[in-house]
Amino acid sequence: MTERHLTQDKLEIISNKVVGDRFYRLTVRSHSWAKTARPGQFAHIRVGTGLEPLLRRPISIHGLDDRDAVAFLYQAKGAGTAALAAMRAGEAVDAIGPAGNGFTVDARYKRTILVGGGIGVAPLMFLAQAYRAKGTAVTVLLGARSKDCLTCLADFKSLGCQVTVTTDDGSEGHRGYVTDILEQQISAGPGPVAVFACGPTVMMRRAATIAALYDVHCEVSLEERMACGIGACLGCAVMTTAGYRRVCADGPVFSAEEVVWIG
Amino acid sequence: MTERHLTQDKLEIISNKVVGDRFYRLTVRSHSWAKTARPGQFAHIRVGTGLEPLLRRPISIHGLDDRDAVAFLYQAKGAGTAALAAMRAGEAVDAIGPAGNGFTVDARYKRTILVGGGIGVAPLMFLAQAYRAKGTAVTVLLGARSKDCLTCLADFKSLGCQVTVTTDDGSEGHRGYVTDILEQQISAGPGPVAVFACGPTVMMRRAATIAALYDVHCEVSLEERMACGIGACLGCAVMTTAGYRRVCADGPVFSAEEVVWIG
Amino acid sequence: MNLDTDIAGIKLKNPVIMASGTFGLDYARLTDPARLGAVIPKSVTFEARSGNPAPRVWETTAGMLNSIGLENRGVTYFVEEELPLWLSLGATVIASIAGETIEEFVRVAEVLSEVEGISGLEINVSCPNVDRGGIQFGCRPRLAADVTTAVKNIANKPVIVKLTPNVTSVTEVAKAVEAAGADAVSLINTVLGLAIDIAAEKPALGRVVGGLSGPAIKPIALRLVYEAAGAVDIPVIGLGGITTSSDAIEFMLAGAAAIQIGTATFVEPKTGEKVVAGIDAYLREHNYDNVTQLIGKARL
Amino acid sequence: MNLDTDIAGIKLKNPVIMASGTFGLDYARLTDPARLGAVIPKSVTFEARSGNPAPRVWETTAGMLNSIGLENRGVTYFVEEELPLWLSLGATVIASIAGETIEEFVRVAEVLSEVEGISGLEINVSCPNVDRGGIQFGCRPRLAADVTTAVKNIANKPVIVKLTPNVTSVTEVAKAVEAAGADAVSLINTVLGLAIDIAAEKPALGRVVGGLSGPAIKPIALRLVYEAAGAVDIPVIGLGGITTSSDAIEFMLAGAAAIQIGTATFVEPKTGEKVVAGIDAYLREHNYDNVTQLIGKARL
Ligand SMILES: Cc1cc2nc3c(=O)[nH]c(=O)nc-3n(C[C@H](O)[C@H](O)[C@H](O)COP(=O)(O)OP(=O)(O)OC[C@H]3O[C@@H](n4cnc5c(N)ncnc54)[C@H](O)[C@@H]3O)c2cc1C
Ligand SMILES: Cc1cc2nc3c(=O)[nH]c(=O)nc-3n(C[C@H](O)[C@H](O)[C@H](O)COP(=O)(O)OP(=O)(O)OC[C@H]3O[C@@H](n4cnc5c(N)ncnc54)[C@H](O)[C@@H]3O)c2cc1C
Ligand SMILES: Cc1cc2nc3c(=O)[nH]c(=O)nc-3n(C[C@H](O)[C@H](O)[C@H](O)COP(=O)(O)O)c2cc1C
Ligand SMILES: Cc1cc2nc3c(=O)[nH]c(=O)nc-3n(C[C@H](O)[C@H](O)[C@H](O)COP(=O)(O)O)c2cc1C
Ligand code: FES
Ligand code: FES
Repeated sequence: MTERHLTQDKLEIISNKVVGDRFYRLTVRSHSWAKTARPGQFAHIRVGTGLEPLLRRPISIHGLDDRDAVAFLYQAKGAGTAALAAMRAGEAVDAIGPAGNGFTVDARYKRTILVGGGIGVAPLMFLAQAYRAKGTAVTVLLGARSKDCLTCLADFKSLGCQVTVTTDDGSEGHRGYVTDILEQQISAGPGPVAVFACGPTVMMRRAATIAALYDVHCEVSLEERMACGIGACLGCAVMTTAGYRRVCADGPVFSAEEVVWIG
Repeated sequence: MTERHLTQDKLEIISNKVVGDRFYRLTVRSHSWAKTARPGQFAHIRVGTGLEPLLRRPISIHGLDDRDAVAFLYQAKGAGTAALAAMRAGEAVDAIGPAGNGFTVDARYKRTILVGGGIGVAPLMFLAQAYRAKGTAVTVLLGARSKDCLTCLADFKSLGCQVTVTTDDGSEGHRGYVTDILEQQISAGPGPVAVFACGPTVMMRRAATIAALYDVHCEVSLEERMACGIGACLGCAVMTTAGYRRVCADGPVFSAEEVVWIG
Repeated sequence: MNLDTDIAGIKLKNPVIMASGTFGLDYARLTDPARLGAVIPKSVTFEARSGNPAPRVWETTAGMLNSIGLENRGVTYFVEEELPLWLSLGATVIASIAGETIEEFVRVAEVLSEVEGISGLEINVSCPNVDRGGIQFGCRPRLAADVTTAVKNIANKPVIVKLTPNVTSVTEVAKAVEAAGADAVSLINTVLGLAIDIAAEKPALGRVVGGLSGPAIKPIALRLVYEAAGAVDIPVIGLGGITTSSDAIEFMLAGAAAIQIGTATFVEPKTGEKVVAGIDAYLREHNYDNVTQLIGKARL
Repeated sequence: MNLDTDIAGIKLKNPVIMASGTFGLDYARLTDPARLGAVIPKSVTFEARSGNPAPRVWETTAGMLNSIGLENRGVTYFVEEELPLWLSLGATVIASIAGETIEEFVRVAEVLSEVEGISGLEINVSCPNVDRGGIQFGCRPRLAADVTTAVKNIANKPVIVKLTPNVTSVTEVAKAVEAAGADAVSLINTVLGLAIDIAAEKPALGRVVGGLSGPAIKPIALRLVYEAAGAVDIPVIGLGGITTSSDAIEFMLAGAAAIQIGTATFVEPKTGEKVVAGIDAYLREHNYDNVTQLIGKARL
């Protein structure tokens, strides 16, 4: 038990809207979450009230809209996120959190590079907010299938981030993988620089390799299936250099060097 | 396979409203159901779209509002009926039916006495409509916990039925059991008279005994837990003088003499 | 898309079979049996059986309990009255046999062997809802093998043995019936279960214990199908909780050569047809030529 | 209302126990362990164990599969680091023991017997997620009895034996461990299951097979509790899919002297406290004096 603040709350929904192809942005009112949440942490959310779907769903904190409003960005994938998408303003979301450890936010870094793939962009906005608040330069490299979440682009830009988009098919921004331009970005300015990645495993692994090559600090936010979301069940274990560790309680953010990449 | 008309339809909801203490009245638009349904038949309704609750729910046809509108009266008891109560006008109810055999509607009877207990009143309205359409005198004896469904009273009266209410606690109408006044009603007018009962088992059994005493035709609508609702699973069997019979396909209406009362 | 399925010589137009006890003639009013791989009518015994006291069904979370007790009108009625109707509807029929003794299984098989139009026999040694026979045969590898041998000796059609999940080792039973000559196995029959009617503070079912079916048991069924498919060389037919084509495909990936649908029909009468369509769509989307390519693909 | 519960000398303030492997110290931030009957921390082995590869959990319809593989830091860590924290939170602690050999069970029991503050021992002869030990002991009446005897010989506290549902006859195993000296039995551990990740066309769990828990298995658990309670004279602790106080009461009506809650805590961390409150309300409403009056009331 760390000294983290973690509670179970009914968070009142301010809004819950489509912001892209099956992407939703949910905002809830909670002064205490807004005050205690750190970038990279997540909420473990009860979707629906019945026994099917049964388990809670982990959703990263996307950012703070203001000191009372916490935002989430999620993609409607299956029954659980569909149930969440059906919720309306005024209703309350049953959430446990802020859960997990969060990214390092350290003013020592002159520049940060945020690498996001698909819905992996979700926690990076909050991280960008935190670094921009410290005056750190933030470069965002977004990989997307096509135009997953255009509102995110505008949000990053209005924070003063430099944003580069890549798509697999070239339908938007550069054609190719988001990691293709990471090397160039690392060497494009002064240090110390840190890389933060969230997205598909192959993307994070590639980012980790490049960061290691340049001896740059790199953190990745891992995903694993969860049951408790709070460290009790050992269901979300991932292999690290220190043995199995829990994504929900020891992560979701891990130093890239710690991760034993599988597959 | 009898020559009954039975289909699976998405019935558009016209309205779905509270009409008493946890009583709801649902009306749906369906010309074909309105045309083919007979009093005593039911709809086997899918409640919700997920796998929990799993099984369909049998709900009697309460009556016809007009040649396109079929009404149901139901009590919110558990998860299934609660899910039904949450449905709104414009949505569609997935229903199988009209299912079951239905009450005898025979102009030969000069008078009919309808005995309803609690939500057992539901199918009796449709039966009253049918007998009143033939000009037959209809007496309705309603037993209720207290004021379960006051709108039903008005509806029966506007059909020209004579209505007597009894409540266990005397809070409305006579105090006592609805069957207390059945004897008196049977002998109160000319014959042939027929008794139709739907409600708690003890009530139907008592009605059957009294009818037998006066040698009067009596039909009861039985309830049993159902799975298929269509005669396939043999799950809703009740013991009769002819062995086990299926409430969903051989009933729900049985001649009172056939029933082997248990418990 | 090629959905042709061959289970030990039983030719099916697709791998979707309606499970015994759950698909009656009445459903022909709501769905077309001719579009399905096969239909297995309710298990028949030699004489008529009247079944268990009410309540016989009880809903549970994402499942249901039943204790029908093999109510049926006997094999003669089946052959004379029910079978012709199924055939006239264009259904491929596999007949399910139940009995209290090995002799009864044999006598039923004898009658059914003389009849035209039955494509195969499924022997139900796994019904949990009767006092004698049923699950008792299915729980003991030796007894299950004896029933199989006896039926195989007389039957002139492929014989599928339907296995119970209520055993410590399904592979032992599967191997025993394979060695005894079974042409295929199907699994699972229902999982023994019980519910309490809290309002009455009594067991919910008239016969106390019943069989659990429906989505709740799917992971149990998949495990047993995976194990059985690894233990025997004869085809395995998988069932238990299948409600969608994804479910059906998962069973095939786990090793099933065909699948059966039971409880889901009660929820949605057209489940069988929908599963056929869904498998077809999946095969196209993933560039398969043939449904048999799915069989066992997820096995390690 | 009197909720006092006594399981073979283990005194509990109410019959609601948090099941092993599902209730960690972290939950103390969201619910008060002191309000519960007892807490059973995750099973401990003698040495630390690192557990199974990912994915270890997978959601199923109204249930979940897990294959944690008894990951734990060993009995010394438990005694020195974890137990004191539970005790400081005011929890009544029953320790769960696992092992690959009878000797390992005994060595863990030995260590735990020397410690203050442990109210009882639960021996987990039913974990399906390890290659050696676990379910193998639980499936064979003889082996289960041997483990029980060995632990009883050394233990200075009441011993509960946790049974597996994955057997043909739970009554045989229950009777065997009773004869071997078990002070109580608890059941059920998880039901063996498997899921296929259709997107990958592979088994969903890293270790292929896992244990099914949650509401889906409740009818199976109730059946086994009902049977076990009829077979032995020692107290039976019931679990499997309990999410509400009604569920808990149904297990008690079926014969359980106390109940455990596992998976439901993941869904709603306060489930334990809510079930305690719900039982209390039920007893008042139905004019009981004492929670023990529920035990076995629905048995025929
Ligand atoms: C720490 C963490 C943070 C996350 N943050 C976000 C976010 O901000 N926005 C977002 O859209 N998604 C996020 N995800 C992924 C999200 O949790 C899943 O997409 C979601 O649970 C899918 O649920 P479903 O019912 O819609 O899909 P289904 O596929 O029907 O889910 C079935 C089961 O699988 C689990 N599951 C499915 N996909 C994943 C996945 N990728 N990771 C973990 N479990 C999964 C579900 O939780 C559920 O138990 C995060 C995951 C983790 C672990
Ligand atoms: C032929 C027939 C006609 C009916 N007509 C009406 C009607 O017009 N209006 C009305 O309000 N109710 C009617 N009922 C009862 C109605 O079906 C149940 O109240 C309803 O199914 C309860 O579902 P639930 O999910 O709300 O309750 P739950 O108690 O949560 O249901 C759990 C399970 O029990 C079954 N069940 C519960 N109570 C009954 C019951 N009394 N009879 C049969 N199954 C039950 C449900 O179908 C379900 O499978 C009728 C029942 C039958 C058999
Ligand atoms: C109401 C009911 C009746 C059943 N009757 C039979 C039967 O007569 N013979 C048989 O072999 N299986 C019978 N079964 C078992 C099913 O065929 C099937 O094995 C089981 O329900 C699991 O599949 P499901 O989850 O798809 O329903 C019956 C099942 C139900 C629910
Ligand atoms: C994630 C998880 C881990 C478990 N670990 C253990 C364990 O270490 N020891 C044990 O005896 N049972 C363990 N179990 C089994 C539970 O204690 C319980 O027997 C089972 O989950 C059924 O109860 P439920 O349906 O309430 O969860 C575990 C269950 C789950 C879901
Ligand atoms: S989800 Fe339970 S420990 Fe992480
Ligand atoms: S509910 Fe299936 S036969 Fe009546």
